[in-house]
Amino acid sequence: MQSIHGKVLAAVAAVTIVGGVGAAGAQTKVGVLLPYSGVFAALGQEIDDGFVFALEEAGRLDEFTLIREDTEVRPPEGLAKARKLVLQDEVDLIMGIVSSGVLAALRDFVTDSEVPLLVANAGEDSSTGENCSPYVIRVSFSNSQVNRPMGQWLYDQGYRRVYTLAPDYAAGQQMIATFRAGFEAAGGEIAGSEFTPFGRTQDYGPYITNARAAEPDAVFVFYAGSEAIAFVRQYDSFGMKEDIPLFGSGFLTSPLYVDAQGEAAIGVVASLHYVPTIDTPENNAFVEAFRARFDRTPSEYAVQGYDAGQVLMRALDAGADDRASLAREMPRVSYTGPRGPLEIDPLTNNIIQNIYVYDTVSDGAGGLTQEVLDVIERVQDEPMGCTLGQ
Amino acid sequence: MRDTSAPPPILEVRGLDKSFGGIHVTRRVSLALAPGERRVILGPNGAGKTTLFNLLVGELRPGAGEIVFLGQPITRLSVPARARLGIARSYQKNNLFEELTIRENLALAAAASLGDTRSFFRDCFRNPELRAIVDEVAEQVFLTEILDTEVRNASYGNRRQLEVGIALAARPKLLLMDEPTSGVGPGMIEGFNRMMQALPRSLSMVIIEHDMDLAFDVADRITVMNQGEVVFEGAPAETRDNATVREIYLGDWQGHA
Amino acid sequence: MSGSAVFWITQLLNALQYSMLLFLLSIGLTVIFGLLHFVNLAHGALYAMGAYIGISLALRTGSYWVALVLAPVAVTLIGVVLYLLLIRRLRHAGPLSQVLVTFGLIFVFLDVIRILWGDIALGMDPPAALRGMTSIFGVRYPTYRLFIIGMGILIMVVLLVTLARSQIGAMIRAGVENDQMAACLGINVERLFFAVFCLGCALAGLAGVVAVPVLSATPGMGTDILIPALIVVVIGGLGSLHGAILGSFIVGFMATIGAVLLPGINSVLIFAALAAILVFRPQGLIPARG
Amino acid sequence: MFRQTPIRTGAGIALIAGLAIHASRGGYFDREIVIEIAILAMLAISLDIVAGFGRMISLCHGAIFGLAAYGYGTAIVKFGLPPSTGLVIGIALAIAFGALVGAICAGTVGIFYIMATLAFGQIAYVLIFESRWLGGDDGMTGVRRMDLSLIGLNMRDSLTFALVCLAVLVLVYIAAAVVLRSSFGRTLSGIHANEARMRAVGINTRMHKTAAFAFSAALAGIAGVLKAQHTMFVSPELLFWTLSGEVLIIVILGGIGTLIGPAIGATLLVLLKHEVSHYTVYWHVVVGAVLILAVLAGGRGLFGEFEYRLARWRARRRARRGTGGAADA
Repeated sequence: MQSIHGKVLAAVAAVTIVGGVGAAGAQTKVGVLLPYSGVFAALGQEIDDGFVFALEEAGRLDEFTLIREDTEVRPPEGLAKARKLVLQDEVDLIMGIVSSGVLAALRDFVTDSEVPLLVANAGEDSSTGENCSPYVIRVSFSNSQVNRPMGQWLYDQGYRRVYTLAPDYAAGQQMIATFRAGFEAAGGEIAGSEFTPFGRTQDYGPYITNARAAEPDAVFVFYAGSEAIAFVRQYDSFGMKEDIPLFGSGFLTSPLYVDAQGEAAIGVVASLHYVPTIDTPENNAFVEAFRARFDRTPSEYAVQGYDAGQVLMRALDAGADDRASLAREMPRVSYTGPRGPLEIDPLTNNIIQNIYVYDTVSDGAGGLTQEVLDVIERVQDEPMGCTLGQ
Repeated sequence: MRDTSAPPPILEVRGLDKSFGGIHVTRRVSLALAPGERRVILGPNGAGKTTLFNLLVGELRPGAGEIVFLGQPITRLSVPARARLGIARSYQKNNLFEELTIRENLALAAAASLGDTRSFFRDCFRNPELRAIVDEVAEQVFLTEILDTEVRNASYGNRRQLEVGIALAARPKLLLMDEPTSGVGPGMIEGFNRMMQALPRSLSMVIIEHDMDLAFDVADRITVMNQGEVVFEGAPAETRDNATVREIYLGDWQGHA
Repeated sequence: MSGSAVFWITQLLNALQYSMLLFLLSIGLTVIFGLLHFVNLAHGALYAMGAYIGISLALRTGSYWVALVLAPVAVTLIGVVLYLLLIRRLRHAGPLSQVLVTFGLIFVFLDVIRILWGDIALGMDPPAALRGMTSIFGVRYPTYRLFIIGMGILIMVVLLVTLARSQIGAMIRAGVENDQMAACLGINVERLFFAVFCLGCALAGLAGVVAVPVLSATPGMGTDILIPALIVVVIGGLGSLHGAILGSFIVGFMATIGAVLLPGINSVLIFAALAAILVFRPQGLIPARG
Repeated sequence: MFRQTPIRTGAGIALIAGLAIHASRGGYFDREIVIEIAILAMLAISLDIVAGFGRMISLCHGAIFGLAAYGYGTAIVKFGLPPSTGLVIGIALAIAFGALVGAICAGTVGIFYIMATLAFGQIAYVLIFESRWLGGDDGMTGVRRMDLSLIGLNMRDSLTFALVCLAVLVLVYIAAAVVLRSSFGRTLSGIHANEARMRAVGINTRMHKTAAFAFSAALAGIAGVLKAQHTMFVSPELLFWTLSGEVLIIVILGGIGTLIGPAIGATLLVLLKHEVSHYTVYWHVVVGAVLILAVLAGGRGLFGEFEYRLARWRARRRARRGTGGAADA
């Protein structure tokens, strides 16, 4: 019921905000482009909540006009909505984008029309790599970034042979490729690697059995959403966790849905740019305030939305007042937020941030929580062909 | 041996066998039809008459035997290929284009016979040749008055006429009629008789018919089938007197007559 | 036992387990088609409802077993409502209308689930008795998956025996063969159809609640499973119980063994098999009629 | 049997005029909507040719549409060919796929036809989805629009593009109407009404159905090529079966077998979706309910129902006049 409540609130907020257009002098028009229906709807809502929360908390909600559009999970739909936001609503910037496909679809359009795009989730590498753009600024993560340290880290923990699994689509391939490069560079060996048909695999039993047959020291996977829930549960049910520890990119056991994985998630180690249990004054304050407002623990998606709001407000404070100046000022923002120190890499417009290695543990009250094992500071993605810095 | 001076048969069937799951529906059926001949096939229900038609037009494939039409073996040809050679049939149960008008029903068959079915631009319904066929056939089957009636609104009797009309509009050389009067009232049978008598003598016909008067009126020769076999063949006059025919069948038709 | 033997036995159990899940789902689909000539695309949605209702019941009562029994009942009730409101009217409406209406139902159920249970996927623990692993043929295998296999086999045997031996089985066979004839034999065809429809719904709901601890529940799960289930019934022979069994095994084993041996073309393989069947043997491998 | 009645002509003109006015007087998004409607209407008309006039209920028209879009995009992005060549390649690909699927499925009927086309469509979808060369699920960017500046059209301008799409829609409709009124189309309608009887009068119905499917695929291909130009981006969702299902819904909502009905259905569904999604993210339930009601109401669809009632009213009036002895004008 909570999510409905949240949606109603958000909808009411949207109406009142739109109703307020023209009242204040210097309104900033933000096109919020997120999936509100389809398989990523929950992520979209989480980012939306985080973003609105940042503006609310600063008491500046009335400075902004938010125009929400639903991308579903369909890149053409996302592109059509982006065009509408730019050409009809004439927004100052677009914030959002959950799926990599939508980001890839939008990249040329926002660049050509010189509208800043503040990416609050989609991790598609090339948008801050070979296809980077001065108008695409990412405050979430890139697929490679969250995995980059894990290869070395696993090797350092003593693992030498690792088996990898991921869904057979772009994000899965990128995640695994980065991990593999790091692990092999450190001296490790990939014991085997498989990609499962995306969206058509419900039973991972055959793949888990294959992984066991390869006799690795550890298994490293990337799965997200419902696939992650099914995978973690099935991995555990095969008794694999005791024999071969499971590692993954942090979306595997995201706080957003880790409860659906239950005890199966305990002991799974993953790397991510945010977990709610980071013990810093900034994060503790944020988590407390977010809980007070929404009655739930913020996930990394909420933080991405929150930081998007922070970056936007700080860019405005630095004097940005139109598309061009926003595109110029937003990458210059740096501050310390819930996930620690945060800055935008001038070489790629991708975020530079800490990556947290954490495992999922019981909170002693029947629930689950995250225990940070290690922090890899200031992880900066490679330019991967981006020429912004030149 | 056939008289060499007689013209070769338009249709020759040799040893046609068909069985479903071990039950023989036709057994070594052979017959020959002279050009222009009108043949009536008689036989009780289940004698294999309709199956024979289905074999002739290609809706069924025989287990053994051969069909020769106009000197050409057609046993392996498909339904449409045989139709294009000039075999048309009407059905015992109405098999019409229900949602179309009677004119359209006839026109579709006429278009097929003219081969005017492939153009992406020209409309065959405006083809004067086609219109002439439709008008002619409509007259032959007494449907001229109601050409623009939709089939679903037409009376049962009219539909039976159209059933034959579609076959005629396909301009066949051989017309197979499967109980054209099936289900029509006694009052209309005379009309069917007139209709068949008025068809051109050049058209060869095989007719399955249960109405004895009509059968004897129309037929040049009669074939009697029973349990999948041809048990008798001869002129109508001989048929009534044949002992075998009487034994298996006559009681039944006396009732009719 | 050698590692490779353990591997193959495990994979065969995986295939068997997936086959059984497909069987539970496709059996209702195929029998409803065979008897009612009705193409029920919403069958997948009923499966999803079974899963979600099962989760809620298990949470509410704290017992998986209560959910296992009551969720199929609840889904059957939904099925009854659908039958009375829609399906009865559409029985003779032709496949297009049936496909469209049940396609519409997929849309409706999708949003109903989103409204009632939210967008985030949900999971459920197996009951305590079925957690962990059990040794079978010298292989350690998840107990819950063995439970699915066992339940599938049990239901399969019960259905086969009922169909072959009992009077109601004879009526169903007669109905599939020729419903008019069955009516002539004094069978109350309508009541028989209704009973079979309810059974199909119950099995779909059962499949849903049984699947959740393994697969987790998402709003789109009904649509995701629909295509494999349709492939099962078409390959086996639409309307044929034996066909559904064979089809389940073929699709279940192809998906599993394909994942082992031909991971690259695995997902095309099943569609190609479907296309081949439709073109060369549209009545399916074990046709429903004669 | 297809008839281009004055009512249909009138409805078509009104629809096109309405959309054109909406595009030229509305804002950017209105134009986007008009473009979306026009492209979906083409796809729906193409589906109506086979479903409404040939009893071939295809669930792979989305795949045909998507393949054409990919053909166009690949020619430009991967091979550096000019958009005009891409256009030809895209449509040719659609025709080739349509002819192949049409030929293979021509022997099946009813639910089996639906399933077989679904299977082939999904094969195309999976192959494209899994092709890394074509960008997999991320799709392919950098698809340019055609350069029609020679005839004074700036295709990057949304109004121009919308009007071009409407013009193409008119051409697609005319092509469909001409073919349905031709000898070929008459014969197709005969097959629709009674395939067995058409065989019995000498029509090779398999070949005929295959040709009809290929023609329909050509029109779907035109829509696909326009779609690629509209979004300037192609992705595998274009081929997914739910798009085929959506187009089928459009055909039914508008009126199957009326040709203009599907265009009206496209307008209806797109507007409905956009209107509903203003108020709720749960638009699926609304579309689903509308679809169910439409089928329960007789399945004639909006325009089909209108024609049906009009015909009944006219028949009754004629009957009244007939008894009254008054002369009809």
